[in-house]
Amino acid sequence: MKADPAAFRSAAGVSDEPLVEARGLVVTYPLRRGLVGALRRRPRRSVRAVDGVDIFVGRGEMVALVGESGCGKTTTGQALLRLVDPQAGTIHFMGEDVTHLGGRDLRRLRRRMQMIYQDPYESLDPRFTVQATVEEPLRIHRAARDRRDLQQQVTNALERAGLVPASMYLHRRPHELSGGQRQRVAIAASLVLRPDLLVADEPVSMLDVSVRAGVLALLDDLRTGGDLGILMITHDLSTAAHFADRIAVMYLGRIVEEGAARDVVRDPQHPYTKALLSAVPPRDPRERRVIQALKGETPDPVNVPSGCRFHPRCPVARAACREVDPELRPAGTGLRHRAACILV
Amino acid sequence: MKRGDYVVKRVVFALITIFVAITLNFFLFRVLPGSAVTNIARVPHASPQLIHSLEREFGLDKPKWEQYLLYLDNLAHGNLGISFADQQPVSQHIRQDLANTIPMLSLGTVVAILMGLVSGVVAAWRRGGLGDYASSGVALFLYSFPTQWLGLMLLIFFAGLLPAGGMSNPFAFNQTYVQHLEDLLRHMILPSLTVALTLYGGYTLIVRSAMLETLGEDYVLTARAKGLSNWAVIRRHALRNAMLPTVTLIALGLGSIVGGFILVEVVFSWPGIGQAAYEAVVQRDYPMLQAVFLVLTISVVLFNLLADLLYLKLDPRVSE
Amino acid sequence: MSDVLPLQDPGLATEDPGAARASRGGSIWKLLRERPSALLGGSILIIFIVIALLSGWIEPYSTNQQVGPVFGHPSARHWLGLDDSGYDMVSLLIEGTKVSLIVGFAATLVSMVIGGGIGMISGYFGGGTDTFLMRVTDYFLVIPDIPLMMVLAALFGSSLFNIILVIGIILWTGTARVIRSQVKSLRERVYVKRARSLGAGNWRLITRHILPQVAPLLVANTVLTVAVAIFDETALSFLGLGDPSKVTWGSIIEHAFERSAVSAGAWWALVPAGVCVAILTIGCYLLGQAIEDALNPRLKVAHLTTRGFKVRPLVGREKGAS
Amino acid sequence: MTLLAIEQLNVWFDLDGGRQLHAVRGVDLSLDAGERVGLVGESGCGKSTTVLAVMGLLPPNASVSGRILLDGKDLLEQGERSMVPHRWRDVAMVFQGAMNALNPVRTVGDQIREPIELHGIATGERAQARVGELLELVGIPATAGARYPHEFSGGMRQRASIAMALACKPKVLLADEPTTALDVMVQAQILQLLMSLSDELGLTLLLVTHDLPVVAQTCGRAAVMYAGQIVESGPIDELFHDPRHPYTRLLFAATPDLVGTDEVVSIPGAPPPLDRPIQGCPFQPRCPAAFDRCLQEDPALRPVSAFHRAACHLNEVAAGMGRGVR
Amino acid sequence: MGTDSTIDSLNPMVAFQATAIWVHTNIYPYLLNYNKNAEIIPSFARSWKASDGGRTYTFHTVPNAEWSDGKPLTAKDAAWTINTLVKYKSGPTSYWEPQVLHITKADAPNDNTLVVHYNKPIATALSNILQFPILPEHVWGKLATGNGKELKTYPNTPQNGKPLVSGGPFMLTKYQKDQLAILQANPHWWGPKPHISGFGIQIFSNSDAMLSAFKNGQIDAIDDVPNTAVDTLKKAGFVVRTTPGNFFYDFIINSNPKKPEHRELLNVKLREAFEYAIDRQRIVNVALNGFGTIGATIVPATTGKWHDSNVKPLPFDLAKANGILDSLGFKRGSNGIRVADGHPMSYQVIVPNSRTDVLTPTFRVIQGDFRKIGISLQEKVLDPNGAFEAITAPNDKYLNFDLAMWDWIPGEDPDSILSVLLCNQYGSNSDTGYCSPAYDRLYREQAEAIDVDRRVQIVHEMQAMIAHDRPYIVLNYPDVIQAYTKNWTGFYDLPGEGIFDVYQSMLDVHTTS
Repeated sequence: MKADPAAFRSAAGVSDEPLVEARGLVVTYPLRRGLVGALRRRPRRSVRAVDGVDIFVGRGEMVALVGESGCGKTTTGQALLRLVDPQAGTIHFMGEDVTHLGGRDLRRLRRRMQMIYQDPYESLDPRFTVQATVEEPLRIHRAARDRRDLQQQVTNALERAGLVPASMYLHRRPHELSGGQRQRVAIAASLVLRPDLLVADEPVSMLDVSVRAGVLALLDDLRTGGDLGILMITHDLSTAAHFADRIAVMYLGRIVEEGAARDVVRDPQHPYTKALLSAVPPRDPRERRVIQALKGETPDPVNVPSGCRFHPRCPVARAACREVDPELRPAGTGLRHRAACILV
Repeated sequence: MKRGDYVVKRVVFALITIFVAITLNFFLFRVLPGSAVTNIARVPHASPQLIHSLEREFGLDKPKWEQYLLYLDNLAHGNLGISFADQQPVSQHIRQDLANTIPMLSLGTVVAILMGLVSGVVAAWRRGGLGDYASSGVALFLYSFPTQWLGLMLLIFFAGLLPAGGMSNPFAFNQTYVQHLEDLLRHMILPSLTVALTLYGGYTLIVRSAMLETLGEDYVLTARAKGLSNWAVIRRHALRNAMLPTVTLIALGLGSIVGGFILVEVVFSWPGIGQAAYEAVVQRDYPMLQAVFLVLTISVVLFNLLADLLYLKLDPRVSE
Repeated sequence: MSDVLPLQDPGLATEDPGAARASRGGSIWKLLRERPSALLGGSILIIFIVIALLSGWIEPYSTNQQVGPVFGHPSARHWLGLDDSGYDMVSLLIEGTKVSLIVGFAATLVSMVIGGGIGMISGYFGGGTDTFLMRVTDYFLVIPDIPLMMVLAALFGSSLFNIILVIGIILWTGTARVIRSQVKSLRERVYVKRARSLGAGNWRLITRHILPQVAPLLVANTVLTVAVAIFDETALSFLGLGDPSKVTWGSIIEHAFERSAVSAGAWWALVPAGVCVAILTIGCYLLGQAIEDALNPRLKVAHLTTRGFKVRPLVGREKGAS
Repeated sequence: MTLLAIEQLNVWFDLDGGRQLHAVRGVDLSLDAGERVGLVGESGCGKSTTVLAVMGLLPPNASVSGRILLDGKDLLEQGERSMVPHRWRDVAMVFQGAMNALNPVRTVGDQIREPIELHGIATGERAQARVGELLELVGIPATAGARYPHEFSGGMRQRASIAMALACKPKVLLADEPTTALDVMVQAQILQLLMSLSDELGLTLLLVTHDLPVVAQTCGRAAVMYAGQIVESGPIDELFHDPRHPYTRLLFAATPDLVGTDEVVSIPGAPPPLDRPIQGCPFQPRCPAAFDRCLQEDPALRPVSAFHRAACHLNEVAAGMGRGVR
Repeated sequence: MGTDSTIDSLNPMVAFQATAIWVHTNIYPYLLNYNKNAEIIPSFARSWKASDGGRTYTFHTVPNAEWSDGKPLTAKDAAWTINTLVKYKSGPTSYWEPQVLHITKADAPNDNTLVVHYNKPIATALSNILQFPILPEHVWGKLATGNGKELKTYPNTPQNGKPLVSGGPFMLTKYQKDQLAILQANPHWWGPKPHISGFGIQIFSNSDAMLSAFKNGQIDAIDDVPNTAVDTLKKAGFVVRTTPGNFFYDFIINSNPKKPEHRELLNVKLREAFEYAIDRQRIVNVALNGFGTIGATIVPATTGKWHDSNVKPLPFDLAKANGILDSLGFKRGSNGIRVADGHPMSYQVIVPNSRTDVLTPTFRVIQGDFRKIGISLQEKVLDPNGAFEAITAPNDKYLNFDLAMWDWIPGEDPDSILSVLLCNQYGSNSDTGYCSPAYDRLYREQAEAIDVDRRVQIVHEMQAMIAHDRPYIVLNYPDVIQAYTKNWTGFYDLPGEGIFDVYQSMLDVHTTS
């Protein structure tokens, strides 16, 4: 397992300045009031999909953002890329405040941060050849000097993404590729502009088990090879544990625990993290884990509980948890391992 | 609450549409060529004084906005104006015409929907088989014939067997109520059949494709797995779901039904609202045409509303 | 990942689960070739188009000259007899094919431009624009078309051009709705989002990603609309609002009706035009529906059929045959 | 005691253009009463088709051969006809993607009640009471039966599906990817529910999944499918600790473990297309240990220990040379 | 009976359609009527005489007559009717204004005497009085108050199951708009009893449906049989009667001397060429299926003495037409279309859509022949009001239109048809833009000519003038075609009208047995 050195590097603060850093990020979606509501002047309600998230990704680092569906992890990723506009908080990209960037500046920013989507069947235009897909970013940003330069860049990107030789793939269309190959094409199209940040939203969850590792290993290689920072959004803790340097666990719009992957997985501090980890079935049939079942269903992000938002489902909740909304603070033994629970 | 919201929303929307219809209706007929008074121009010796007095009578000398307010006010009192053709209140004609059209049209439509449902379901269920080819083939043919042409064909085929025109036998005196009803029904058969046949084709095709879509859903497989017979699967699971798009499409198609029955009424001399529209166009009876137009639009809006409410009943997810 | 249940074409499922979806955008013609109904529909349409194109050469008689008695019977010289002015029916039908097709296609073009444009704008930009445009569309949708056409035709006068315009104005709503919902869903497709996140502008997204995807649907819609437009023209003509100087299938029916062809026993003046409309409509329907079916593979699956699967006799394990 | 036995099951699908796809190729699998067996494989390997064949739910373009013995009676003898009486009464099924498996316009209670009344288990009040019991059995309040599927969360829908499957007290429950698309926490709950149900009710469970750890934690025995065939079957413990087919070994190796430290691998290449004949071992093109014989000859599924069978030539070589596949 | 026209209204102040007027003929008393030879005969007025140089007319009416409700029907009703029509002639009764023109008042010194006063002698006094029905004062009296608006809005239909108060041989017992009207014998009728107890009129919007109903015995007689169906009906054994119609189709050439464009059309020689190029006989054959006669003057032969038989249609002769056009210097352009004053001779022909059944085939014939003389025509179909508007545009100045086609029903007396060409008819009845002081003068002379022979002479002179100037090229007089079953007889008919003749009731109709 090679996650350790990287985790150490990151945890030890090797990269001084984060590549991207968000503070106090809040993203809300307005909820439709309905006509009757509007007529009765009911207050306009909103879903706080992301509710005060601090997160950063360093150069050459892979951070995994994990959590159950609906916890706000995808929205966080999109907000970092400025694909959705945050209501509050700041986003710094390479030291520059990009929170309110617009127009041309935003376009410039787009070149440097790219997103990889969950479903490679959906994320490629079915009518486009691999060539067209990969060269599209170059055309949008007029990033090629001439035809030859363009071809060179496309070939390089494809080969970096593991599609060797590139010429074998250039003229194929998505339906002529396997799932893994498609995801590699999507990655190549993201790499062609040589971005600094990649946000990979569940990059392998739609792929067959046998090819997942290949794609993940590709991402792993990309960031160790250069200055690329990767934020990987996933619900699969095992994958996160294996490939990420750091893990941030989200619950209901908040990060409740964060730290080096190894620390979070081996020494979870937050009761939610503990429950989540306990639910992951071990691969070895002889191994048995006691599942810490949580009460109730995931609560509605429209009605966030008071105090600690996890308290209604928390197996160790106390009276104070209703009142206090805990902040992330150092916990456990690992460096920069933090959790948001009054019990730590 | 959310369902209540849905209902309120649909009703308000319907009301807005009706209001827009009323307004557009007013202005549409004001931009039509010629002022109202030219209608009587070919009546021998219309004098300029007469034209002026007519202008005054219809308020055509006032500014447009005032005419509009007057129009709204009249509408609110159920006054749709006076027919140019016979100087009688339009609302009275409309009421009579509607009373004539509705039974004929309803009979045709209900028959079409029932037949369409059955053959659409059969076609979907027997997809690719003889039943499918037979029923969608017939439906497609009927759907493809121009309404007026189909009506004329029926007229040829049923000449002698059934009355060719009108609503009742005018020369049957001292009929009992039952005889009268029977007479009415006999007269209704051909026009209703034309309506039914043209609609039937379309409905079959709609139901078939809605049904095919539904039969592709996983819950149909579940139902089969539960041991339900094919018929039970259709009746208990597929049909209601297939009704959802069907209801929408039927509602959306109402506007064209209206067109269809105008042609039918003209062919079969059915003294209903469609023929009134036709006559009004021919005679340039603008108040009448305007009212017919309004009534037809409003009824389509109302039926759409009805379809929306029916949808609420059929689909529990509708408020989402 | 889980199996995709192989049904009509499990080959796609095993080789690659994405293939079925991806081929949506693939060659329509290839899919059409596989559908006999599309072939039939397309052939009908093409035959009519060829007749229309050749009309000047293949009309046996002039369509503005009396060549025999009023409602002359079908004969060797006049296969379908003569009309109410003693014109040759075959020639009229051929001429009618041309003009009816012109009306059908031109009106459809008008409705495509309006409906396609509104649907595109509405679906792509969404929000207030969408709400407004859809309200307008809804309003047009509830207006009964034939009465509106009657009023508009009375307003504009009944030249062929105006008739085309009027029919186009009536028919665009359906297209607008279909295109809007398609564009709306395309806009949410991941690859469009991806292109957007790359920094692609609206123009690029529409022209490169959305329009090519909508195009086949637009084609299907066009084909279906042509039939409706021709249908509407016959209705207008029947109500005496057609262009009198042009021969269309509608005007042929109308003339027969006006001069009481039925009572005169001159079925040939009435029947063939209706049959032409019906055949063309069927052709358009079959072709349009086939394209739509090809675009919407959901219809491929049916979990309920009258036939069951087949049972073969037990065979030895084929595996390890060598 | 064998309750359900699948013997020599073959399924073909007729494709357009006269092609035929051989989706399931001679599957043998038996389940003892009360046993939990996992059927594992990647997409397109034929596992769902196998399950649908057992339920008799294959589409009309399918043809089947083989036997499906329930308590020794061949369900497939007369095709769908001989299966229908046993559906849901003896063999019930939980479908993947519970959202679509439930009819959106009927209440959940209604849909559970349907088979109860249909199969004459109970009617009227008693059927209603039974619905309540079933719902509570799977951890849903009885009153929730009056609600519609869309008002349920994903986990609740899957529970309702299970309740529906139990409606007629079946002997065998087939669960096709019951936890796919569910969050890990909910997945754990559903799996626990299935285990406890099979323990308490003595239910025989066939769990179809692509997720090895799920089988590892749920089933005593498992069969691994590849290209329409079972390539290895046996106690799950032996499959993990002593896999006798390279595919099994690689599949485990490709699955990351939360705390494990071994490298996660990927298997190069793709499964062979099933619409044309396969020469030799179907896994051979991707197999790191393939040798001449694998190109020529399709290995048969042979016992490698008391309850463990595998279809790999290496095992014969190994038997001769005294070492395992590993 | 079946008709495919409509009853627009039963109110005599509104009713315009022939069927409606025919109903009135059956249910209302008229002072006078026409006989078979278009001569004026007594009706409710038994006798009459003119005095005071034509300024006063005295009528003696039928004594002891009753309305259908038993109330007395007297000369007072007639006087009230005339006075009311006069009183409201610029308003609600404007419809009858021409008929009461120059009447100052009417008196009824006793129940059987009616005296009508004129402010000047007019030739058409009797034929005018013949037109309108006598209305029951006890019903209508209360409407003629204030501005008289109610006269027009009164529905005049049977109410509450009671028959409409009628004074003719029949009374209207049932009426449904666009469907039917039922008339039954009026028990209080003062004249000879009708042979039938009643009859009904069924209204069809589709002549095929009407014919089908007729063939199947649902109706016994139909008016306005489509000319294409005559053969089939005859073969089926029905009585089909064709009578020359008092009715003509005309080809209109804008004759407004102020017309700004296409002024070549004002040239009488060109008009002559046009007439040579119109194949009248073929139009009759095609458009009327042979049921009609070719014609040239606006006063049809059916009007008897008023018709000027010296006015003859020009023969169809394309060579002559071409010759005239050549001599006028209209050279053919490259496309074969002649050029006049630098513009191609290509004209729009306005056609009302109410008459396309005949006029479109007519147009097709003319269009084909005109192409041969280098004139291009396009048909422009408009609804009648639109067509009239297009003709009069702009603002009743007749400046825009070139050509049109329409029809006229001239009536038994030539006065009204002659009047449509007067200068003062701009915007009112003129559809030609014709305006000639000489013609207007002749018209005034004939209107005041009490001497019939003198009047005939003037009327002939006017016809010749129009035939020369050609605001109208009269095409043909179509036959009126009616059919009834062999069970019935007694439908005798006036020339020019049909069975449902507005001057003849169903009084004499009876079964053949």
